[in-house]
Amino acid sequence: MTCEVLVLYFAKSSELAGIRSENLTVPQETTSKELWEKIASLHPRLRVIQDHVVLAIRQEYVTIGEEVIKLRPGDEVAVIPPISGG
Amino acid sequence: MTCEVLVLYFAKSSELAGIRSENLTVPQETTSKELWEKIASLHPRLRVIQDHVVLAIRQEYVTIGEEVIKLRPGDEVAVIPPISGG
Amino acid sequence: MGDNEEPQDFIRVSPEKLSADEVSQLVVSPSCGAVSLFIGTTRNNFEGKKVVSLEYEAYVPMAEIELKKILSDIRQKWPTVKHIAVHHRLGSVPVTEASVAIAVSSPHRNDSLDAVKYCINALKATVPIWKKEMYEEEGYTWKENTECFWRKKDDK
Amino acid sequence: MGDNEEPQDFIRVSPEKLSADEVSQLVVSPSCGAVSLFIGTTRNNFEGKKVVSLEYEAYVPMAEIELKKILSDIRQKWPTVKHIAVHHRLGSVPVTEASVAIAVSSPHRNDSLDAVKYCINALKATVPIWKKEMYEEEGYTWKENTECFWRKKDDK
Repeated sequence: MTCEVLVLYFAKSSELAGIRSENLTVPQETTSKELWEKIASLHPRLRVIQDHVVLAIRQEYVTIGEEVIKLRPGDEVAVIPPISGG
Repeated sequence: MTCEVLVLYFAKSSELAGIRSENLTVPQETTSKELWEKIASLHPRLRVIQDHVVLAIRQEYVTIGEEVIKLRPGDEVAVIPPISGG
Repeated sequence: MGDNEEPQDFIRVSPEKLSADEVSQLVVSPSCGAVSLFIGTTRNNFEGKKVVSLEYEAYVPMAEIELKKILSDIRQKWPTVKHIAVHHRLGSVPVTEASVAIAVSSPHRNDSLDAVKYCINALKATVPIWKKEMYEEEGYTWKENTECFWRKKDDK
Repeated sequence: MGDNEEPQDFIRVSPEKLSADEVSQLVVSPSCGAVSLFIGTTRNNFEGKKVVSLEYEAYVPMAEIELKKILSDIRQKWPTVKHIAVHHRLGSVPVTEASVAIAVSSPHRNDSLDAVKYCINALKATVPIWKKEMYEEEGYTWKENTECFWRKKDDK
């Protein structure tokens, strides 16, 4: 089972991907690592931030690992490079 | 040897003394305790703050005690009740 | 006592210019004797390079959620804190202008002083906002807060 | 770097109204990323009594000297602190208005945050300024800071 989610890119991840957002079809049940691999295979330049990136799923942080994620159509998935607010 | 100094009263000490300033003739060499006794004998209502008052001589704090103070004509002596700035 | 005022949170992440008076006036309260503030401003230099501005962007709805979590943590840690305002500017912020303004009111000063410090530290650690430093010579750098746990440890 | 700016001290003890923007603008510096502020305001209550205003008076020239000593101590303790502004209002200060406004700039935030806290604590302990609390019902009380070492220990 797959679904379409909205992937958002910010700051350095947006520069590397060359876009700010896109719709992607992904498995409804996956791990954050598999999700990252899918995104990075589409935008190989994102590999340079591989060791210091996290995702946000429905606006909640998820570190890249084996945690199982359930996705629903229309969910927001954001690629979050190290933050620098303040 | 005596000299005339300007004694300043603030806040509660001014209310108790009933004045804000006055010229007083005092010994040129004295202790802060003797100086306080002189002031308090002139304004007996100041006794109510006796245990929580300090002086300022030439705008420097001096606690009431046996320390010898040298005074010159025109020096400022202030009676300083507990402070409450801020 | 006029103290039935409910504690209020004011959060804004937008391109508007920031003002110390504005955040201060938002939080001032008749039942409080203290307002503590922190203003983050753009510095003109970084490691010998001349900086002309910082360019901010944010994942705005998530930034607001993360800020709400911080404000909720503050209210747990310092229950006497009354109002809290956090304004973060987006877009280009020239040297000496403010990128972030935080104000906290409390009846007594230590609570708001400590809460402001906690707030700016937590903001830097968790709120999805990014800045790039624009240099006079040329080029820029995406900054990474040392408080961000997923940044590479060997980076500056 | 434009960083040849000399550190400056701004001290004012006068009846003028206080403004967070004014002290903030006095200390902001191109070489600093942080401005921390503390604003002390009049509370509407004390131990169940309704307060309408605080009335301040000062031994002005000595207050300025004592404030200079505090600022000099801050510069010893936090050598990176850039500018410091301390404004204290005199006369009647109604509820929610500011009696004291302190602003400190520094390249990085911890120095100015810690310096502001030190400054207000030291001000309360050593600067010859007095306030009486004016009550709605009637009467008033001369206040005594707990930080003042010569106050009677058993007083509030």
